[in-house]
Amino acid sequence: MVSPLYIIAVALVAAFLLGLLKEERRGLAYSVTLVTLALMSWISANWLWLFISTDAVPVEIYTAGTAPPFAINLRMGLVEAALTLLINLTGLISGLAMKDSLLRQGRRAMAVWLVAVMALSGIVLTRDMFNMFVFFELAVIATAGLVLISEHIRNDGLTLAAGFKYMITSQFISTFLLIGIIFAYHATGTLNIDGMANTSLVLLNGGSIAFFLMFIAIIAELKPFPANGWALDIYESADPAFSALFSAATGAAALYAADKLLLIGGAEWLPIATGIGIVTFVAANLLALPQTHDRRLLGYSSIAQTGLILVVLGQRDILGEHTLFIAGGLLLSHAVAKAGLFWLSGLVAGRELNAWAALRSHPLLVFAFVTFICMLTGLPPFPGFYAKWELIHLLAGEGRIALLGLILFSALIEAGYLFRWFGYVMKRESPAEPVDTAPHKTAAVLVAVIAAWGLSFLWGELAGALFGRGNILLALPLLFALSFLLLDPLPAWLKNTLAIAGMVAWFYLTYTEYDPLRMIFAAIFLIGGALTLLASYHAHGKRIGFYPSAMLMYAGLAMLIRATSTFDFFVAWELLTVGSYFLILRGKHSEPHALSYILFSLGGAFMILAGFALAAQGAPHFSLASLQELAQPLAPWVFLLLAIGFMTKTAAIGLHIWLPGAHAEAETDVSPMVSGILLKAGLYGLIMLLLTMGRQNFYGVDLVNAMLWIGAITALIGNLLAIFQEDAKRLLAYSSIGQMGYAMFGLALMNHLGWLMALMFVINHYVYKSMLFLAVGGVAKRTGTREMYRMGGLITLMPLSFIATLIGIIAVSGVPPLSGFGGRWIFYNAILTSEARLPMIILFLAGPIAFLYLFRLIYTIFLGQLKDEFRRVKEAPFWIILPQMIYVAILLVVAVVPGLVLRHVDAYLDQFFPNGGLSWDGMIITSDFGYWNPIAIMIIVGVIFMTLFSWLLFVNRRAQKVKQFNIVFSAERPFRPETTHFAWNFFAPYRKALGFLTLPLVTLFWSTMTDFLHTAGDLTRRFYTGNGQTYAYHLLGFVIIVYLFGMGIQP
Amino acid sequence: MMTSLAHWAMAAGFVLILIGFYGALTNRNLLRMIVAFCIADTGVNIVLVAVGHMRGRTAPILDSAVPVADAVSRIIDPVPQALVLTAIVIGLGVTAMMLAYALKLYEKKRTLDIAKFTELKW
Amino acid sequence: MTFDWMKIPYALLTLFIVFNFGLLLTAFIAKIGARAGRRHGIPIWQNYIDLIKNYGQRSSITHGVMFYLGPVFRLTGGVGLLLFVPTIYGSEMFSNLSFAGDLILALYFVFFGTLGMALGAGESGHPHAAIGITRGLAQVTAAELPLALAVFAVALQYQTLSVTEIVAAQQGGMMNWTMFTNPLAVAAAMLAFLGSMMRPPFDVVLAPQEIPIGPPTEYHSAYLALMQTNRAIFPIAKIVIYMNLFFGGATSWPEFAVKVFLIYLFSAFVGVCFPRFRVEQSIRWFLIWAVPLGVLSILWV
Amino acid sequence: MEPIMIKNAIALLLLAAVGAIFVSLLAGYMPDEQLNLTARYYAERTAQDIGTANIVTAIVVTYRGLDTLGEVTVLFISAAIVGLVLAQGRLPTNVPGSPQQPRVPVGELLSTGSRLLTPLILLLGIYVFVNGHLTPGGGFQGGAIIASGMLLLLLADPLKHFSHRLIDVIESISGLLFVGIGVLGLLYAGGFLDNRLLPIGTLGELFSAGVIPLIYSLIGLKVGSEFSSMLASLSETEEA
Repeated sequence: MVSPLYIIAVALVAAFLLGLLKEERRGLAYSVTLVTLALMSWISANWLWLFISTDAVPVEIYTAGTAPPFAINLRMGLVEAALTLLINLTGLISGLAMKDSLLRQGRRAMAVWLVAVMALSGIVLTRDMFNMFVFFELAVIATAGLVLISEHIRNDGLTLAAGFKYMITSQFISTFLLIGIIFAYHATGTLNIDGMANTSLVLLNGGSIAFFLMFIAIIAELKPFPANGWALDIYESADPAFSALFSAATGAAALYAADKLLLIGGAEWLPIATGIGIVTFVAANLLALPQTHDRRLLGYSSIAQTGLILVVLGQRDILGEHTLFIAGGLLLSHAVAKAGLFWLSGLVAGRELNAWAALRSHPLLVFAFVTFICMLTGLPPFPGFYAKWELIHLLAGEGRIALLGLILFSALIEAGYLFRWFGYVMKRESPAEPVDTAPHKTAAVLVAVIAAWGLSFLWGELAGALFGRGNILLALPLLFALSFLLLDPLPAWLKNTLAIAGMVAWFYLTYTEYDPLRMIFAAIFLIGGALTLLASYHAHGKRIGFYPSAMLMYAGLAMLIRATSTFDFFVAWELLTVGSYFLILRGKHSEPHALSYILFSLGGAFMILAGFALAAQGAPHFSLASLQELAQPLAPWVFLLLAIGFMTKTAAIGLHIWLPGAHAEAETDVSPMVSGILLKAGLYGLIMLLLTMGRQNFYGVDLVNAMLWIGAITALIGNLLAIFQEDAKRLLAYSSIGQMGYAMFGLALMNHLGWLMALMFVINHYVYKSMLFLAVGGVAKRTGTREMYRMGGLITLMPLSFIATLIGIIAVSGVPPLSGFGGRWIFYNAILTSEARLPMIILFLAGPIAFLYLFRLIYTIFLGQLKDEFRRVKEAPFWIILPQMIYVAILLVVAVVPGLVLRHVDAYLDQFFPNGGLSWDGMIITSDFGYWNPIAIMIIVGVIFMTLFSWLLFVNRRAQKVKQFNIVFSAERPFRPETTHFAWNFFAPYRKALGFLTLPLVTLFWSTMTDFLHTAGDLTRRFYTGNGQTYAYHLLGFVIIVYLFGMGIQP
Repeated sequence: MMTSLAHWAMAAGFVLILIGFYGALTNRNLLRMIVAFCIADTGVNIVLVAVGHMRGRTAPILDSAVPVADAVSRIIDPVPQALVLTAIVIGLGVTAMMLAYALKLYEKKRTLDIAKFTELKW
Repeated sequence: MTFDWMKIPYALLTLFIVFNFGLLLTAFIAKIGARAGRRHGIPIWQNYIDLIKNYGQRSSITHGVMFYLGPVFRLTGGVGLLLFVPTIYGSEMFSNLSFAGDLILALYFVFFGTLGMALGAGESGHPHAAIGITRGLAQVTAAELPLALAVFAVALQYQTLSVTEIVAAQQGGMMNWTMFTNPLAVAAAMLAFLGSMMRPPFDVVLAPQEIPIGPPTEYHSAYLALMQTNRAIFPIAKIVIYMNLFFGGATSWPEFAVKVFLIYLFSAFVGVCFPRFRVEQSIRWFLIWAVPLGVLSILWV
Repeated sequence: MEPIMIKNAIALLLLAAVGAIFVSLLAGYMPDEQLNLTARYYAERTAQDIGTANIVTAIVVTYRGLDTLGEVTVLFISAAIVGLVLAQGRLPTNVPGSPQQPRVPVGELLSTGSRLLTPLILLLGIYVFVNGHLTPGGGFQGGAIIASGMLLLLLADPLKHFSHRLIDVIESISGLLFVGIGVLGLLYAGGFLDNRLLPIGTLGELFSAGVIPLIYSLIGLKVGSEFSSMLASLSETEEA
C-alpha cells in the first residue's frame, strides 16, 4: 500500500512544481493539477478497497521515525480512507468543473486548490491536535484565497466581502483553538488526540475549559446556527464548484474533526453536540424556507445536513457501532447530493430558484436533480434512507422521542423546500438563457449521479451485511421501474406495452403468495394498474418521465403487499409516495398541489416511521405481524402514529387538503391511477394496522372509535365539498375523500361485515372512480375545460363517455341494481351490530348527499344545453374509452355475482371475525339481519324496465328528436345555451343551508402553519445582517451560550 | 495564586486577546480590525509561551550550560516554543491574506467600512 | 334455485289493486285539499280521464335517449318499489317479490326512479327542470335523514332488516306497533314522510306556480301518462313501507286501505295547514326538528 | 442610547464573558514543576535521536515536521494568493500612463545605509538558519531576516523591481526539496521527514543532526523568498 502521507506529499510536490512552471503554460499546469488530484484519489481509493475487501485494521503512520505522542502520526482506517476519497474526488471533479476559471487564473490558483484539498485530507488523517490546527488554518487560508481569486468572475465585490467575513470568523476560531490546544497540552502533557482521550482530559485540572475551547472552535467550523452567517455568504457568492468542495469536503473534514474531539470529550459532551446539531438542523432548514437564491438555499441545506450529522455523532452513546453506518450514510448522501447540486448550479444561468426551469429541456439533468433531492431527503434507495431508518429506530429504542420528533419535523421542512424547488424546475416558465452544457461541467454532475446510485447500492449491501436487510436496489419491481429510465428514449406505446406486460407478469409470478385479502389489493394494484395503463396508449411521442414515475409507484405498491417486515413496508411506502408525486407533478397546473401532496405524504410517512421505530424498541428486525404483541403503554402510541400516517394517504379529514388539487390537476390517465389505485395503499395500511393491533385505548379514548368518527366526518365533509365544486375532476376528488371515509368507517367498525364493506369499497371505488376519472378526463381533453358549467349536452357527441358516467354514478350512489348497492346493504347490516351509533348518523347524512354531486356531474356535463363551441366535439380517444368499457363490464358482472370476489374474502375474514359473516346460499346472500338476491333484483328491474320501455316504444314509436331550443319556456324562447344551461352554483340553496360546514377551516389551519413557519424563517434570517462584525458577535454569543450549557452539565 | 511570572505573562496575553477582540468588534475600519487581530494574535502567542514556562529553568538548548544529562531538570518545556513558532507564521499568513482582502475591498467600494459590505445577507 | 312462477300473476294483481287504489286515493285527497281551501275540487275519477287521455295521445317529440327513458325509469322505480315490499302481511299471494331483498333494497330503490327521472328531465335542456331537480335533491338529503335514522332504530329494535319480520313483530294488538313501542322513531319518520310527499310545506320542488310544472315541464302525452301512473303507484308504495315499519302492516286489503289513507291524509292535512318553505328553510327544518328525534330514537333503542 | 453605544456595550458584555472563561483558565493554571511526558522525552532523547542542540529545532523540523511543512505551505499559498490578487487588479485611478505623483526623495542616509547593510543582513539571515539546530533561531527567523533586508532595499528604492520569477523558482525548488527530503525519509529512514537520512554526527557541530540543517536552510530560503514576494507584491501596488 502506498503510504497515505503521499496524499499530502504528492499535493505539495505538485503545488510547488506549479510554482516552477511558466505562467503561460496553463494547460500543462491544469493537467498537472488534475493528475495530482487523481493520484490522491487513487491512493485513498486503494486504501478504501483494502479496508472494504479485507478485515484490515487501521494503520498508524508515524512521521519523523518516532512513535506518537512524541511525533505527529496519521491514521488510515476505513473512515479516513472513505473521507479522503470523498475529499480528493470532490476536489478532482470540482477542479474539472472549474476548468475555465482555473485556466484563467493560472498555476497559482491551481496550487491553492491542491493545497486546499490536501489540507482537508490532512484534517481527516492527522491524529495530532496541533497538526489538525495547522491543517485547519491551511484550509482556511486556501478557502479564503480561493474565494478571493475567484472574485473577478463576478467582479461585484460580494465574494470579497464574504471571504473577509470568513476571515474575521476564522480569526476568532483560531484564537480559541490555540488557547484550547495549549491548555489541553498543559493538562495532559501530550498533543496527541488519542493521548488526550486516554488521559481523560476533561477531568483534569482546567482541562474541561481547554477542551471546551478546542471543541467550540471545531464546532464553529461546522457553521452551527447561529454563528454561520459568513458561511452562507460564501455559499451564495463563491464559484459553485468551489462551494461543492466547501460543502462536501470541508464539511466532511470538519465533521470528522468534531468526531475526534468528541473522542476526547467523552460522554459528557455528547449532549452538547447533539443540542448544537439539532438546533442547527432545525433552524437552518427553517431559514432555508424563504430563500429564493439557489446557492444560498443550498448553503442553508448544507448547514442543516451538517447539523444532522453532528446530532448523529452526539448520539453515539446509543448508536454505538452503528454510528459509522448512520453518520456515513447521511454524510455521503449530503456530500454527493450537495456537490452535485452545486455543480448543477454551475450550469444554470440564473440565480433565482425559478431559473432552474431551464434544466427541463435536458431530461438527464432533471434526473440528476431528482436524484440529488431524493438523496438529500433520505428517500429509498439512497444511503440517507438506511441511515435515517436506523437512526430513528435507535432513538426510539432509547426513548429519545423529542429528538426524534425534531429530526423528522426538520427533515420535513427540508423536503418542503427541496420539492418545492423541483416543482419550479418542472413547472415554472423556462428562462431565456439556456443551460450551459459544457462537457466538463455536465460530466461533474453525471459523476455525482453515478456516485449517488453506486453508494445506494453499497449502502444496501452494507445494510444487508449489518442488519440482514435486503438491498432495496435489488428488489425486482424497483429494478423494473428503474429500467424505464434507460428505456425512456423509446416511443410511449412500446413502453406502455412493456409496463403492462411487466405488471401482469409480476402478478402471475406472485399470485400464489397472496391470501384473499392481499389478493384484492394485488389485483387492484397490478391488474387494475395495467388496466388503467391501457388509457396511456392514447399518448403520443415519448412521454419522457412518465413511465419511470408510474412504474416507481407501481413498484412501491407491488412491494407493499409483499412486505412482511416494517422495513420492507416502509421502503415500499416511500417508493410509491415518491413515484406518485412525480406522476402528479406532470399535470399542467399541478405544481402547488403536487407539493402539498408530497409534504403531507412525507409527513405521514415520518409518522409511520416513528411508529415503526417506537414499536421495534431497538430491535433490528421487526415484522409487521409482531405489532400485535405490543402492549401498553407503547401500543396506543404506535397505533396512533401509524394510523395518522395511513390516514394521510387516505385523505382523512384534516389531512385531506392535498387530495383535490393533486387528483384534479393530474393528467387524464394519471388521475385514475392516483385515485383509483393509490388511495388503496392507505387502506391497505389501515387494514394491516387493525388486523395486528386491533383496539387500542389511548388515555381513555378508544382509538378505533375515534377512527370511526373520523371516517364518518370525512365521508360527510368529502361529500359535502364535492357538491359545491365547479371543476369536474375536483368533484370526483372530493368524492374520493368521502368514499375513503366510508371505507375507513367500515374498517373501524371492527366487525365482519364492516370489513367486508370496506373491501367492497376498495374494489368498487377502484372501478368506478377510475372509470369516472377517465370519462371526465376524456371530456376535459376534448372540450379543453374542466369547469362543468362550460359544458353541457355532450350526451350525443360523447355517448360512450356518457354511458360510463351513467353506470359509474349509479354504482357510486348505491342505487340497485348495480354493485354499489351491495356495499350499502353490507353497510347497514354491519352497523346493526356496532355499539357506536352516533357516528352513523353523520354517515346517514352523508349518504344522500352523494346523489347531489353525482347528478350534477352527469347533468351539467352530458345533459342540458350543448354549447356552440362544442358542437364539433368528438368522442374521447379510443384508448381512453376502452378501459371505461371494460370497467362497465366489470361493474355489471360484479353487480350480478358479487360473490365472485366477496365470498373468498368473507370466508377469509372468518378467522379474524368469526361471527356475523354472510351466508352464500345459492344466489341469495343472507346476513344475521337481512337478505339480498342480486340476480333477482337485476332480473326484476330489467323485466319491469323492458316491459315499460316496450310499452312506451309502442305508444310513442314515432318520436323524433327535436332541436335544442324546442322547449316550453316561460313566455320567451331561449336562444343562447349559456343562459339556458342551469349549471353554475348548482346547489345554491344547499350552500345557504349547510355551507357553513364547508368553510375551509382545515386549509386555513395548514396555511397558517406554513405561513407561520415561513414568517418565522423570514424574521429569523434578518438576524444575518450581512455585516461581518455582527457575525463575530454571533460567534462570540454562541460560544458563551454553549459554554454556559457545557459547564452547566459538567459534574 | 497569581505569583509566578507565567501567570502574569498569561494574564497579559489574555488581556491582549480581549483588547484585540474589542478592537475587532467595535472598529468598523477594516485595517483597524486587522491590526486588532494582530494584537489578539500576539496575545495568543504570549499565552502559548507562558504555558511552557517553568520557574527557574532555562531555554531548551543543549550547550555547555545545559548538558544533555541534566536537560530534564534544567530546561523549560520546548513544545510550546515550537508551537508558537508555527502559530506566528500562520498568523502572518492570515494577516497577509486579510490585507490583500482589505485592498481589494477598498478597490471595489472605495471604503474600508465593514458595515458597507452587507449586500449578502439573510 | 326454483322460482315460483305464480308470483308473477300475484304481483301483477297487487299492482293492479294498488294502481286503482292510488288513482282514487290521490283524487280523493286532492278533493279534500280543495275542500279545505273552499274549492270544489276535481271529480273522483278525474285521474282516470287524464290517464286515458294521455295514453291516447301520441307525441312525436323527444329530446334524446335519456329524455325518452326518463319516465320509464320513473315508473320502473315505482313499480319495483311496490313489488319489493310485501303488501299484505301473512299473505303468500301479496308478499310480492320481496324475496329479492330486504328493507335496504326498498329504501335504496326509491332513488332509482328519482335518478332516472332527473336524468330524463335533464336532457330536455330545460333549465327549470334542472332547478327543480336541484331543489328536490337538496331537500331529499335532509328529509331522508330522519327516515334513515328511524328505519335504523326500527331495525335495531327488531334486530332484523326483513320487512316481513318487522311486521310480524308488531302483530298481536295495536300496542305492539312501532308507533307505540318506539314513538320517537315514528315521529321522526313521519316528519320525513312529509318531506317526501311533495306536498306543502315541502313542495317548492314542484313549485307549481313559479315554474310551470317543475321537472316534468317537457313531458306530455304518453310520457306524462307513464308519470301519472307512477304518481298513483309510488306514494302508495312508499306509504306501504311506512305502514309496515311503523303501523303494524296490514293483514287484509281493507286494513291496508284504511291505514294507507290515514297516512296519506296526514301529509295532506299538514299540507293544507302550512305555507311553503324555501329549500334551505326546509333543510334546516328537518335538521333542527326531525333529525334530533331520529337521533334520540336510535339512542333510545 | 446611540446604536454605537449599544454595540460597544454588547461587545463589552460578550468580552466580559470571554474574559471570564480566560480567568477561570488562568485560575486553574498551575505551572508544571516537572517536564511532562512529551517534554521529558524530547529533553532526554533529542540529543541521541536527532542530534540537535536546539531542542526546539528538533521539534520544529523533525518531531513536528509535518506542522512545519504545513506552515511553509501556509506561507506559500499566502504569497501565491497575495501575488495573484495584487497582480490581477490595480486601483482604478492608477491607469497606466497617468502622471505619477512626485515622490518624496529617499534620504541619503537610507540609500547609502541600505547598500551597506543589505549584504550583512542577508548574511546574518543565512547564518541564523544554517545554525538553527545549534543556536536559537532557524529557518523562519533566518527567512524573516532575509526578507527584512529586502524590505530595506524597497524602502531605499520603492521603484525597485525584484524578479518575481527568481523568487518563485527559489521558493518552489526549496519547497520541492523539503517535501522530497521528507519522502526520502519515508523511503530510506524511519518515516516522513525523519532526519536520519544523513548521519546525526556530533552534537553541537554544524554538520550534524542529519538533514535538519538542510531542511532548515531550505525553509529559510523558502520563507525568505515568500516574505520577499509578499513585500514586493504589496509594494508594487503602491508604485504603479
